[in-house]
Formats: sequence, structure tokens, C-alpha cells
Amino acid sequence: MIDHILSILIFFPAVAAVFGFMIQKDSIRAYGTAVAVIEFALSLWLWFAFDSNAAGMQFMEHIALVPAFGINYILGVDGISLFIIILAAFFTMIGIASLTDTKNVKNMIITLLFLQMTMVGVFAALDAIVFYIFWELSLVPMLYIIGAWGGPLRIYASVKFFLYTFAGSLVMLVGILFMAYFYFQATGVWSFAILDWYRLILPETFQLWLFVAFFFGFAIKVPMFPFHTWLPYAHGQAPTIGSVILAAILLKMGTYAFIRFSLPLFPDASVFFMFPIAIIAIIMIIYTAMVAYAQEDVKQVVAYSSVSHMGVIILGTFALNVEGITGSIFLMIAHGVVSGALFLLVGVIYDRRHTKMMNQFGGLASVMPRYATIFGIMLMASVGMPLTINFVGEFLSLLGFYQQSHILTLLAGIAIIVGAIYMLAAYKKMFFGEVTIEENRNLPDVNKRELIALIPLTIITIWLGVYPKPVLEPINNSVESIVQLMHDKSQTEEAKSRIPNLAGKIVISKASQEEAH
Amino acid sequence: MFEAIAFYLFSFLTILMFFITVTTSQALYALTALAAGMIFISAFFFILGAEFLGAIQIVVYSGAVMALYAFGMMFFDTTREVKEKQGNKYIVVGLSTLAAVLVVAIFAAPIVSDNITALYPMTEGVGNTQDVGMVLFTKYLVPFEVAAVMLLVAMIAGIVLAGKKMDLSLTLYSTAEIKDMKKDQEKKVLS
Amino acid sequence: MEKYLYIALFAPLVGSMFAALFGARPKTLIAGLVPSILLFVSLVASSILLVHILGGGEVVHVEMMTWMATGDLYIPFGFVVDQVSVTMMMVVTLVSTVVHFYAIGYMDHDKGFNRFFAWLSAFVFSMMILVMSDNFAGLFIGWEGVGLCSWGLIGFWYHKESATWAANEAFIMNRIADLGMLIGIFLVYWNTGTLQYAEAFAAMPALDSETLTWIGIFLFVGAMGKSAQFPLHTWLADAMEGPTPVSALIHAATMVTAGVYLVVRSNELYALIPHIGLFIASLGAFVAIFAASMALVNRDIKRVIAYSTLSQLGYMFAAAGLGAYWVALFHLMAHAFFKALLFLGAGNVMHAMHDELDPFKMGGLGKTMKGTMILMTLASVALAGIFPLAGFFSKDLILEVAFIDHHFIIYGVLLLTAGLTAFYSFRIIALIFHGEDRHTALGHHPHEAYTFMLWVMAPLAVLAVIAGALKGTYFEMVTAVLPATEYHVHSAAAYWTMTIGTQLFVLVAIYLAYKKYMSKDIKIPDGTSAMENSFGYKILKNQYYIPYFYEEYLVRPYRELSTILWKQVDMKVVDATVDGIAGIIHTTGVKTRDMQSGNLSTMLKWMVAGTIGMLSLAVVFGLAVRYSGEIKTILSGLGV
Amino acid sequence: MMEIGLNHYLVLSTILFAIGLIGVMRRKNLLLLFFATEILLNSVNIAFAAISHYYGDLTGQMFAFFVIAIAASEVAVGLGLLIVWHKRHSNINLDTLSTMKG
Amino acid sequence: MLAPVNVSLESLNLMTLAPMLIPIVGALLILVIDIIKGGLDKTMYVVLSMLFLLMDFGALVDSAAAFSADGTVMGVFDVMLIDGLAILSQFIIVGASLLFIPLALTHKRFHEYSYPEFFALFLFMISGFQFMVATDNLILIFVGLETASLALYTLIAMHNRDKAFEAAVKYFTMGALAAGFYSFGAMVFYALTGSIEINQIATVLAANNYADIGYVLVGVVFMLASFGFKLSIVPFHTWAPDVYEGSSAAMAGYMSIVPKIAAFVVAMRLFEFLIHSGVIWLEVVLYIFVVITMTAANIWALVQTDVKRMLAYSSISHAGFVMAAILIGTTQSNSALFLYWILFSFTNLGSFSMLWMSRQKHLPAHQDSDHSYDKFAGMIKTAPVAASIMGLFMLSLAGLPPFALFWGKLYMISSAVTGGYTVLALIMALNSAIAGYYYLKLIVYMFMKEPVIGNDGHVYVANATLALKSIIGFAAVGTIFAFVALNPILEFVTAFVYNSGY
Repeated sequence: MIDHILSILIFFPAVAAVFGFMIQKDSIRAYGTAVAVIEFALSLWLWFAFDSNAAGMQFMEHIALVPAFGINYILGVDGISLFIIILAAFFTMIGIASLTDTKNVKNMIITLLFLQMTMVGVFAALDAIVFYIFWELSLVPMLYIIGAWGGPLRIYASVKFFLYTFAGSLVMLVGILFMAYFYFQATGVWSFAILDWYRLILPETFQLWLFVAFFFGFAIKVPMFPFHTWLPYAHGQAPTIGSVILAAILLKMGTYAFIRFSLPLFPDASVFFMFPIAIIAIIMIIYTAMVAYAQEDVKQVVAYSSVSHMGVIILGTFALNVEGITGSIFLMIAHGVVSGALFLLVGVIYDRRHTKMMNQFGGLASVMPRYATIFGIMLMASVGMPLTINFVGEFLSLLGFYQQSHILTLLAGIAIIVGAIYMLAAYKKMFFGEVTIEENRNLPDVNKRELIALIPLTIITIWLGVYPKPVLEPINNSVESIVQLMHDKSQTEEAKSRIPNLAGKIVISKASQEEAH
Repeated sequence: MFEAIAFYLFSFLTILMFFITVTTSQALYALTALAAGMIFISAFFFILGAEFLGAIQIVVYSGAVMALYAFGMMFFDTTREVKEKQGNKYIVVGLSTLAAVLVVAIFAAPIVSDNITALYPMTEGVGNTQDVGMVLFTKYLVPFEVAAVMLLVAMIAGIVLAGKKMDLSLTLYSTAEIKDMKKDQEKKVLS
Repeated sequence: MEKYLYIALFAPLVGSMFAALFGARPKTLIAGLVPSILLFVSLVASSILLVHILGGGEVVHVEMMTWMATGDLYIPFGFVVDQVSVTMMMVVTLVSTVVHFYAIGYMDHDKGFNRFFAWLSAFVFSMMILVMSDNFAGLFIGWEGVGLCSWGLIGFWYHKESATWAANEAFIMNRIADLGMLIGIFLVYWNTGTLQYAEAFAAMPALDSETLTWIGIFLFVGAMGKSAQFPLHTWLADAMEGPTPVSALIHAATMVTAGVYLVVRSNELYALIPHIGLFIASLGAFVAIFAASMALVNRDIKRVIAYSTLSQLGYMFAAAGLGAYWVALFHLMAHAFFKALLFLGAGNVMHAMHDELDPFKMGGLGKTMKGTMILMTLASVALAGIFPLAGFFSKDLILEVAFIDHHFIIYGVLLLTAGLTAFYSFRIIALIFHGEDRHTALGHHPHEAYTFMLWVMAPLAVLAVIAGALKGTYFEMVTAVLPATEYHVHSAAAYWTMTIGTQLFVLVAIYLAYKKYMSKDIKIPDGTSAMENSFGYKILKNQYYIPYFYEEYLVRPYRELSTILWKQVDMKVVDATVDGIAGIIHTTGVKTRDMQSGNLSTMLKWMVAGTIGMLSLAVVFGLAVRYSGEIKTILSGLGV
Repeated sequence: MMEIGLNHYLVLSTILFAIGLIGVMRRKNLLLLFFATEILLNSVNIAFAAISHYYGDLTGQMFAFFVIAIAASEVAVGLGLLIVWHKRHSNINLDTLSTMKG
Repeated sequence: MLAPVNVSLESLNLMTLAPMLIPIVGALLILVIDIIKGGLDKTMYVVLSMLFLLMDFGALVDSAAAFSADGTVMGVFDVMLIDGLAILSQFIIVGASLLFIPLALTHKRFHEYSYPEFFALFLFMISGFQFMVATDNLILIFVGLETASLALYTLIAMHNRDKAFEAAVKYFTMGALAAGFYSFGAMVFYALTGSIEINQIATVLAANNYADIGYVLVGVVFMLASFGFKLSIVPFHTWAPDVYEGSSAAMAGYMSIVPKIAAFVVAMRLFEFLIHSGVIWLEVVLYIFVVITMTAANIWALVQTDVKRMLAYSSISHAGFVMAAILIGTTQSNSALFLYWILFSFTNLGSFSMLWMSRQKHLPAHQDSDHSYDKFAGMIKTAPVAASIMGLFMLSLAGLPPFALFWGKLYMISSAVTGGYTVLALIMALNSAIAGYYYLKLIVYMFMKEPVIGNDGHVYVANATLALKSIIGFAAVGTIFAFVALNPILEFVTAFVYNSGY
């Protein structure tokens, strides 16, 4: 059983969802919760069984799918994917558990379970095509969730979300096919297995093109700066649960894919594009932070803020050293937890007032103190207060990239300022001041069902902020192996110098110091 | 010499006839012109020593096809003048002349006819008809049979479309109506 | 010893959490008492440690657990109690204990009582982390922690717009500095490969001076933020929106001195880069006089005290910058005592006057509030640096330092500042306690604060008096880790002239203050008097127009730019492009669908047209092939 | 010029084909339009016959033969369709069959 | 005097005719039965034709075995050419027909099915297509093509509505023009090479290495025109939307698959050798056609308001997509063509059957066409299962993994990549993105809009019978679990295509 734990993790929710059609409407919620809890338990079991000291893939599964064309069903986890899988299971669980009363809740829960299948699948897949399948498939449930339960603009938002990402990933598909073709040319056999591809060393020019092709797919998913406009719509229109999962898990697919594909497959290209991408990331950080500051809708603030944070993640990823990449992966989890929580919190107030406009609130701190407290904690986590989960990630990411460029890191560091600005401004607008609007006078404070979701998140936020070791360690091991792989594969001098060689411990590249001052 | 004269004469006539066919506004003229053109074409066949083809041409076209068309004309009573509001003439004329010019421009050039081997050469001293028959029933047996099928299809199609109460829609009738429709059919059969 | 360390560290946290449990409830005394008592426990523990250290015991250094470890980076939760940190611990725990007990009385009627203590103890905890950590990361935790707590406490009365605004301002300004600090930390890590003080400083001499300079600068930027040095000083004055105990604890005694602590802590670094040290000193001197000047005219007790705090911080930086780290630390300690005392006194006054802050609307309070008057006067004397109170020993020492290092400009500035300090301190003393009664007219009926509040202030008063006497032992202690540079003017004559001169100067200033502000005809200024309209006064009153400048040229542009970026750029450019592409495709469809007119004739025409199109292509191509040779020659003729 | 070669016939058939095209494009009356299609096929037949004559190869005649057959059957089906249409609309002008468009 | 012909029956190997003869026999049988005893119910004829189709299928299996044993077979005076392409395409033709014919068993009564002739013509048509693909003799291709087309026109017309007739007439007229083009093209090739057998033509042309390229091009042009019509390549596509709309949904689905695969095979036979022998012109023109057809059809499909019409345009676009295979002309691409078409037939037949199942006899007031989008608004609420299945087909058509058509697209694009047509590959990918929009539009209507008042969802299954349901179910299962069968199909196809030298 433990050998097929990943398959079980992937397909258990799907099967459960199919059976879900038979369940009677009123009991579907309980059913969904039960399934999600089991799934989460399984994921915890996976963590328990996971050997944190091993760097490589674990629980590998291999089933021939289309051997004639080198497509196989290959699964496996390493430290990088492990926690995102757990996070996915976790969020689905609390998402369903804390699901507020929605119209035809049955479809919603079934959809969520399908969505979970795709999410786990993406992070567990080790075959490019299987990865692509889940990657694309994940769009459909989200499309439905946004489109069917969303706000007034829901259809526009959902279609935009779908087509935008779909177009991007089709370009990526071409890239995948090219990669497979190069592998075919090199070895004479078709293979889409990522681990096989890792062994392939491409000339730099090929790398550049393929990098770009993959980049489109990933960048739109992340979303990176010029391609980010679908996100505010999707978040703004989506129901709470939708935004939560979108922000917590779906966005992470992009950044995860960068680490899984772009870096190890195209080390030279990664180095070549490091600075352009870093600059894009910085634009994301500052620009979106400013846009977030200008928002009037609190949900949009959170939405843009997550773009801003994704910028930091990207930056950490392209630090191309252990600290940075580990940090970025940790930040993925952190941002998942925090932004997920923030969206839940926005949902809480939305359920009460059916508006998300900040000027409709004010002085809530006195009306809903518990709510204000939890919001405050999450807010502080989101601005990267030490001893909260976010700080570890941001610190490591920035620290990592500092080795590559001082100036850019300095600019990126502005994140901690602008982040504080928009978050505090939003908090001030919502919670501080006198209660001006009558409806707000006696709003009920957070109820049990909401606490079910919020308390665990708060606990995680603090716990992993104080003691990130259990998560950081497995990530670190896997990342080290990837960085080493990149170093060995890289050909250009530039790359060799930028990507640390862990065999002989890290040497500070003098070059990067020169251009700092 | 004679051949040349014949060629030019008949081509002139054919072109003329067909031109009338496509231009005249009198359906009757068109029909007649078409028939005439067909016959002139058969003349070409005779010139080219394809008597069998020529015969077929006259029989099928000037006989069967023309008869059909004539019948059709009567049916649609398009005998009187047909008014066709024309779209942009220039497109029509332009396109077709262009086509002619282009193809002619190419066809004016002689064909390099090396490597061309007559697969089914005409045998000397044998009537064209026999010759054709020979090839037709060996090499082209299958196409011939298929052509037969095709004609059958055409026949059935014609019958179905023109004959069998296509004017009333069984789709929209109720089952009852169809029933008594069947009944009085049987009556007809009995009486 | 370690258990004492842990007690000292975590007692406040426990207290904070305990109070937090009652967070949402209405006032419960227990929620105030328990944290205060726990703080006292922490104080005791710290003193035990102090004794231990004083007794020449070895430095207590514990490593609780790993925090972050990845790649080569290894950051533990490590705590060290050495001579420096123990001093800070003493200051922190002592002052905060006092403040806590005081606050039980002060916050008596506030409905946020419990919340207040939760925040306050949390602050103490972070401050302890800050001072006790044995690495930069830990320091940063505390650094941010105190920032957070000060945010919560400044904005404690969150229904007040000004308060929340001040809170955010403080937080954000600190954030700006923290970025610098963060960068400094990165630099330290990538150059020394560790963040532990010991290893890092050990590795630093090996580095090239340029790198060190950058490290020094960035770390100091961090310090500037916390210690509200120019140009990041504006938040401190605004921070006075918070409850007075908060001002006493955070914005006088402890948090704002964190910057000084940092510089002192990294003395080994700054010792390697004297030019930066000099810069720090000059900045400190500048801030000293700069703040003092603003304090001269301000009509808000707390703000006056705040500015004086600022200027005292200037002194400390001057000292630290000049390499007299122990002096800086000493002044830090002494200042903590009397400044806290001063603030708490001001708190009493505020209570009495129902949060009236304009001294001009008071006067003659001495009759009703004798205790407070005595305490505040003591504090002011100490602040002014009159022998034999604490201020004399610490502050004049700094003057000497400047003098002896031949930085006469700095010396002059600081000397002048000393006079100003005396003047404005006694200006408010005079205005509040002496002279005409101007408040009954305004319908105030002042009353003395609870006696226990006065009693808890007593220890501070005592220390403010006797702190100077501890100088010797203190010197013995800290010089174990800090450079032990004795400062003695070469000739006794010079020394005496200097000291006495200073004293006289200060006394004159005090006299002037009294003379001016005890006179019978003090009116509540209404903006008519000549002085108020004088240019200099305006400038000082408006704090050199710096807040105005920030508002006009930083905050507002940022806000407007953000709106533009959202409304114009993001919506109208980036998003519009995406939709535009889709739109183009769609409109093409709408435009071209007429091709399908549904008319058979058109369809046939299309078919023929297509064929013709191909034919013409074919002809072109065919000709091209047939006459390829000629074409080539023509092209070559054309020189293509 | 007086010597009639294959090209003459090809050109002739092309011209006839072009005439056919004109008819196909300008005729609005379906019956007359079908005439034009007949012209197309016939023009090709001439060419086939000519080629087979000049190559001394019977295949061309075969092709022509089948083309005639096809033409005939097309006429049958076409007229059938026309009749049905005419029964319903009592005209065979192709401008009337444009209910579907876009 | 002519020498008497004597040929041994073995040399004729008449078995090559078996697959084509079976449907003919069936058709004749049906006609005879009708003459003997009229007024029999349609079910009998449906089952009968299914039986014959099954026999046909069996015969195909047999010849497939023969092929894999000893390669390509020529038969009956070398007119018949049974190679891999022929067998594969016949498999598709017969298979699709097998899926199609049960659709006659609707719950409502429709005009055409009350004629036995319908089934007879249907079988004739199939045999016509089979002849068309199973030879390289232009005459037989022509005759087969016409047989099939004439039958097809009639079948469309027999739906017996104004639109049906209009469609039939349009189709017929353009077909006649296309026939003219075809014969002209054939004539040119004959004039060039004195032969009308494609391989012969190829050899001769190669022998005098394309001396008079002009002639060749003219021939190619006219051939392209006529097959462009059959394959609905822009701008010869104009018939497609109207004919699809006019004819019954089932027939439309059928037309989108069977005639095209037949035409594809012929096009493959005819154009591949030209491309390989370096007629750059053809390559360029095909490139243009492929791109234009894909893109333009997609763009037009965007703006449709009727689902069936949208599907018509979409299948035009798919045809263009597949046309790329002929342009690329590698073994991989050709096998990709067949793979794609097999998968496509599943999905497309499925989606058209869904429309067919929801066909009303009378248009409600709020509907302006048979299958306008808003007819499907809120379908998920009223008929969830049907909506899900329809959505499934749409996603598959959009090329969303892991549904059937994704694999086709995958393999096709991959073949473009390996064939060195990078830009083309990108264009294909992006076109799938555009296509996503209109497939999504239907999903949006079905899943995200509120149903029209008084729509109880019965309308979507009004026509449903066990037969239709099972067909749809079959298609759905095929669409979802395509990846299971993918490997065998791929190997089979590749082997056949490769062994027949393409």
C-alpha cells in the first residue's frame, strides 16, 4: 500500500467524487469532509513514511502508458513536492470543512475533490505528459468553481483564467515535445520522463529557446508581471473557497514547475535569463504592491499581494543556490498558508456583509476582536514578521539572491516596506477608527466553523515560523541535489560560477561583489 | 489541312454554342445551344478517331441528358425568359478569363512527351469500339461495375427525390395520419 | 545560570500570553497583575545573572534550538548573557517592571486594559530577545518584534485616527530601516559565512575595508530607524499618541536605544571602520541639537520629552561613534532611568489634566501634585546633568570624550545642546508646576495620581540620583567586552574648567527657563505674539517642515502613483492588451463572416477564385523555374 | 499553325472550361447552372480524347467514357433535387436558397 | 484481330474486392426486401445494415491480416490497391458507419428513416468510399467518389426540410464544380504522363524530372481545388457550415469524418510524392492552406450562435489541422493523421449525437435555430449527466488532456516538431487555444448560466433511445479512456503506414 501511496493520494479523491454523485444532498458535506480528512491523513502518512535524509525521489511508481511514444505514468515525491502535496490535502480539508452554505453545494464538493486529484497529480508526476495532463486538468474544476459560484463578472473572469493559462501551457506543450525530440535524437528512444531528461545536456542555444517555451506556460500560471491580470479577476470573482485554493495551491504549480523543469533542465539558460527574470520579479514585487495599495476591495488587496509575494518566490528560485531555492519552496508553502488564511478571513467578513469594499468597514476591531486578532496575525505573517512562517521563506529567498546581485536584492527588499504599507493601510481602513456604518455595529464574531479553518492555519503560521526545521530539512536535501545537478550540467563559465558547486563548498563569487558597489 | 479546317470550324461552333448556353437569357436557346455543342463535340471525337466515344456522346447527351433537361424545363416552366439579377459581372468575366489566359499560357508550351508509354495502345486495324470494349472489360472492369452502381444510386436518388412523397414531411405528421396514408395506398393497390 | 536566563527571557512571554487570554474581555485586574509580577520575576532573574557576571562568572551562552538551517546557513535560537546584554537586560526588566506596575494604575479606567498588558509584556519579551540573542538573526527577530509591539501600542487607542496613523508611520519607517539592516545581515552572511556575533566579528578583520564599510553603513541604517535618527526621526514624536507608559518604556527607555545597543554590540566592526564611526558621531551630534531645538518651542509635554529623548540618543550615538562604547551604554542606562521617570511623571500630569498636554494651559500644579513635581524635577535635573545626578556622569563624560578626541565641533554642539536641554526641560517644569494657575479657568480640577503609582516611580528616581555612583563598578564590568578606553583630560585644570563651565552654563539655562516661564504674565499663546510669528519659531514649531515635506513629496505621490498604476497602467495597458488581442480575433470573426453569405453563387465564385489564386501562384512559380537562369542574371545585374 | 497538335486541343478544352466557369459563376437559375457544369465535363472530354489520340493510348477514351457516365448520373440526381425544391418553392433561382449564412 | 484475353483468376485475386462488395450486396438485398414486402420498420433495416457492416469489418480484418503478412496487394488488373492506408481508412470508414447507423433508431420519427432506400444508399455510399481509398487509379477514384457523393447528397436531402434541400443543392452544385476540377486535373496529369495511375504518374514525372513544371502545377492546382472542396479547406469550405446545419445532426457528424478521411487518403497518395520530390510550390501552398484553414475556421467558429454550425466550423479547423500531416509528410505525421482521425471520430460523433439526441421537431419560440447556444443554458441543472458528457466532448475537442483528441494533437504537433516545422507547431498550438474559446462557450452556457424558463431538461434527451445512449456512452468511454488503447492503436497505425511506404 505504501508503495502506491501516491496513486492512492491522487485517485482516492477522484473515485470518492464519482461516488459522491450518489450521495444525498444534505449529507454530502459530511461525506466530503470525511474524504478530505482521510486524504489529509494519507498525506500525513506519506510525510511520516518519507525519509527526510534521502535527497532523491521516493515512492516511485512506474506504469507504461504509451511505450511506443515514451509516455509513462511515473510518480514520485521528493522534499520539494512533498509539502505542497500535504498543503493541498490540508487546504482541501479545511476548505470543505469550513465551506459556508452555498447553492448546490453537492456539485461544489464533488468539484473540489476532482480539483484535489489534479493538484496532487501535478506535484507527484514525474513524466512530462502526465504532469501536463494534471496541469491542464486542474483548470476545469477551477473554471467551474469560479464560473458557477462567482461574483457578477464570474463568467468573464473564469473564461479569462482558463484561456489565458491554456494558451500559455500550449506553448509549453510544444516545448515539452521539443525536449522529448531532443532526447530522442540523443538517445534514439522517446521518453518524457523528467528524470531521464535530467541526464540530457543540451547546447545553450537550444536551452534558451526551450526555456522560453516553458517560461510562457509557467509565467502565466504564477502569474508573472505582464501576464498577471487574470489573477485579480479570478480572485475578485471567485467564491472564497475558490480563491483560497487558487492562491494556496494552483499558483504554486508555476513556481514549482520552474524548480522541477526549468532549472535542472536548462541550467545555462537559467543563468542567462536570471537577471531579466529577477527584474520582472522586482517589478512584480513593487508594482503590484503599489497597485494593491490603491485597491478599494480588500480581496483585491490580498490578490495583488499574492502576486507580489510570488515575485519574491521567483526571485528566490532564480538565486540558483541552495539558500534561495529552499527559501522559495518554503515561501511557497508559507504563502499558501498565509494567503489562504487571508482569503478565508475576507470570506468571513464577506459572508456577514456581502461586500468586500473597505470603505464599508472601519472600526471592526471593537466589534469583532477575535476576527481582528487572527486577521492581525495573518497580516503580520504576510508582511514577513519574524517567527511567522513567511519570514523564513522571504529571508532565505532574499538571502539567496543576494549572492547573485546586491543591487537587485536591495530593490527586491523593498517588498518588506511596500508590503507593510498596503497591508497596514488595509488593516487600518477595516479595523481601526470608529464604527461608522450601522450594519457593522453588531456583526457576530467568527463562529466555530470558521475557527475550524482559521485556528489550524494560525497555529501552522506560528509553529513553522518558530520551528521550520522539520520542513526545511527535507527540502534542503532535495534542493542540494538539484543545485549540484545544475552545476554539473552547466557548460558556460558564467553558469559554473553562478551555480555553486556543493561538492567543494560554496565559494562567494567575487564577481557579484564587484558589481554590487 | 482538312483536319485543320475541321478543327477550327468545330471549335468555333462549339465555343459559340457554349457561349450562347452560358449567356443567353432564353432557357430554350440555352438548351438547344447546349445540345448543339454536345453534337459538335462528338464531331471532335470522330475526328480524333474515337467513334465509340462519339456515339456515346450523341446517345447519352443529346439523347438522355437533353431529354431529361427538356423535361425538367417543362416541369419548371423556365421556357420563358429567365430573369437573373447579376452580381458584379467583372468578377465573373475577370476570373474566368484570367483562368483561361493562365492555363492557355501554360498549355501553349509543348509537353515533353518522353518516357510516355501507351499502356493500352490502339491496335491497328481494329475498330475503335472493339478496342475500347477490350480494355473496358479487362482493365476497367471494376470501374465499369462501380459506374453501374453509381447509375443505380442515381436512379434510386432520382426516384426517391422526385417520386416518393418527398413533398410531404413524415417527420411532422402524426403516426395516425401516416397510418391511414398507408391504408389508402393499399386501397389503390387493390383497386 | 541557564535556568535564570530562560526565566528572565520567557517570564514576560508567559505574562503576555496570560493577559492575551483575557484579551477580548473587559478589564480584569489579574490580567494586569500577573504580567507585572512575572516581569518582576524576570527582573530578579536578570539581577541574579548580573550578580553572576559581576562576580566575574563566565559569560552564559545557551543554544536553545535550531531555527533555520539550509545550505551553509545555520541560525540557532542562541542567547548570550555577557556584560553588555546583562546591562541591557537590567535596564529593560527594571524599567518595564516599574512601568507595568505604574500602568496598572494608569490604565485603570481604560477598557483595553488586558490587551494593553498583553502587548506590553510581549514588547518586553521581544526586547529581551533583541538584547540577549547571540546572532544577527535573533537580533532581527527582536528588532521586528519590538517594532510590531510598538505598532500595537502606539495604535492602542485604535479608534483615534491620529493614533493609528502614527502607528503605521512608525512601523513603516522602521521597516525602511529594517531593510537596510537586512541587507547588512546578508552582507555579513555572504562575507563571513555565519551570523553568530562571535564568529562573524572574528572573521571581519580579514575582510577588505570596502565590504566592512558597506556592512557598517547598512547595519547603522537599521539602527537609525529604531533610534529615530535623522531623517527617520519623525515617527518618534508622533508615537506620543500612545499611552504614556508606553512612551516611557518604549520610546524613552528601551526600544529606541536598540540602535545604540546594535552599534555597541558591533563595536568590533565599527572599530575597524573609524570613518563610519565619525559619521555616526557627527550625525548623533547633529540630531542632538536638532531635536533639542525643536523641543524648545513645542507645546506638548510628551513631545518635548520625546524630542529630548531624541537628542539624548544623539549623545549616545556621538559617544558610540567616537568609540566610547561603554560611555554610550552608560548614558543609555542612566538616560533610561530618568527619562522613564520623566515620562511617568508626565503621565501623572496628563491624568490630572484629563489628557491635556499643553503646558501653557496648566501652571501651579505643584500645589496639588507635590509628589509628581518632585519626581519630575529630579528627573529634569538629572537630564540636565547637574552634579551629582546620573546625567552629570554620563552626559558630561560624552562631552569629555568629544573634547579629548579633538572633535571640537562635536564637542561644541553637544555643549550647546546641554544648555538647550536644561532650558526646555525646566521650561515645561516651570510651566506645569509653577507660576500662575491657568487651568481652573479651563475647568480642570487636577488631582494627584494614586500613591502606589508614585511609589513605583520611586526606584527610578533613586537610580536617577545614584546611577552616577555606579560608574566605577559598571566600567569594571563592561570593559571586559568593550574597549576599555579611559577618558581623562590631560591637565586637571582643563578638566575642572570644563566641568564647572558646563555646570554653570547649564545652570544659567535653567535660570533663564524659570525666569521666562514663571513670570506672572504668561498667557496661553494664541499665535499673535511677535515671537510666535518670528521665522525661527515657525520653523521649529513645524519641525523644520520635515513632516510636511514627507507628506507632500513622499506619501501623497506614492498614493497617487499607486492609483495611477492601478487605474491607468494595470487596467488600461496591461489588461487592455490581453483583452485587446482577444478582441481583435473576435472582431476579425465578426467582420469576415460575411464571406459566408449563404448565396450559392458567391460560394462558387469563392471556389473559382481560390483556384485562380493558386493558378496565378503556379504560373509565377512555373515561370520563375523556367526562366530561373535569366532571373538570376537580372538580379545579379541589379546587384542583388 | 495549320498543323493541329495536341496543344490546340488542350487550349480549346481550356477555353471551353473557362466558358463553363463563366456559366457556373454567373448563372442564377439552377437548371442553367447545371448546363454549365455539363460544359465543364465536356470540355475535359475533348482533351482526353485528343490526348489518347496523340499518345495512341486508350486510357483517355476510358476516362472520357466514365466522365460521361458520371455526368449523366449527376443530371439525374441534380434534377431530382431541383424537382423537390421546385415543388416547395416553385422556383429554382439560387438566390432563394440563402436561409443559412454567417 | 485482337488476341483473346486469358487471365487466371488467381492473378486477379478478387478477394481484394470483398470489403467493397459486401455493402453493395447488402444494399441490393435491402432494395429487394423492400420490393417484396414494403412498409417494414426501420429497425430491421438498421440491424441489417449493421450486420453487413460487421461483415465488411470482418473482411477488413482479414485483409489487414493479409497485409501484415505479405504487404501491399494489387488486384483485378492492378486497379485495386490494398495497402496500409487503404485498410486503415476503410477501418475508419466502416467503423464510423457502424457507430452512425444506430443513430437512426431515434425516439422521434424522422422522414429519411422511413425509406428503405435510405439504408441502401448509405451502404452504396460506404462502398463508394471504400473503392475510392482502395485504388490509385484516378478513374476508379473518380467513380467511387461520385458514387459516394451522389448518395450523400440524397441522404442529406432526405432529411426533408427546407434547410436540408438547400444544403443538398448547395453541396451538389459545388460538388459538380469540384468534379469538373477533378477531371481537368486528371486530364492534365494524363496529358503529362500518359497514365492515370498515381504511382505510374509519379515514376514518369520523376523520369523526366518534372521537365514542364507548369503543367504539373496546373494539374496539382485543380486536384487541390477538388480535394480542397472535399476536405473543406478554406476557401473551398463554404459549403461545410451550411450543409452541416441543414442536414440532420447525425448526418453532419458522419460527414465530418468519413468523406474526409477518404479524401485525405487520396490526397496523401497524390500529393506526398510531389512534396517529397521537392515541388516547393506545393509545400508553400499547402502551408498557406493549413494555416489559413485552421485559423480562419477557428475565428469564424468564435462568432457562431448555433452549436451545430460552430461544430461545423470547428471540424473545418480540425481538417486544416490534420492537413498539416500531408504537408509534413513523414511517417510519423501520416500515422498521426490516422490516429488523430480515429480519436476525432469518437469525440465528434459523440458530440453530434448529443445534438441529435436533443433535436426537436418544432422550434420553440425562444430558439432561432435547432441547436442555438441558449438552448443549452443551465443544462447542468436540468440534465446533469448529459451536460457532463457534452462538456466532456467539448473539452476533448479543445484538446484538453487526457481526453481522446489531446493525444491526437500531441502526436500531430510532435510530428510537426520532428519534421522541422517549428513555427507550424506553434501555430497549431495557439490555434487550439483559440479553439478553446468556443468550446468553452458551450460549457459556459451549460454549466454557468441559468436555464430558460419552462425547460425541464427533457428536451436534451427527447430523442434518446437505448441505441443512442449506448452510442454516446461508447463515444464517451472512448473519449475518456483513449490513453488505454492508445499504444496498440499507435503501433498498429505506424506499422501499416510505414509498410505501405508513406
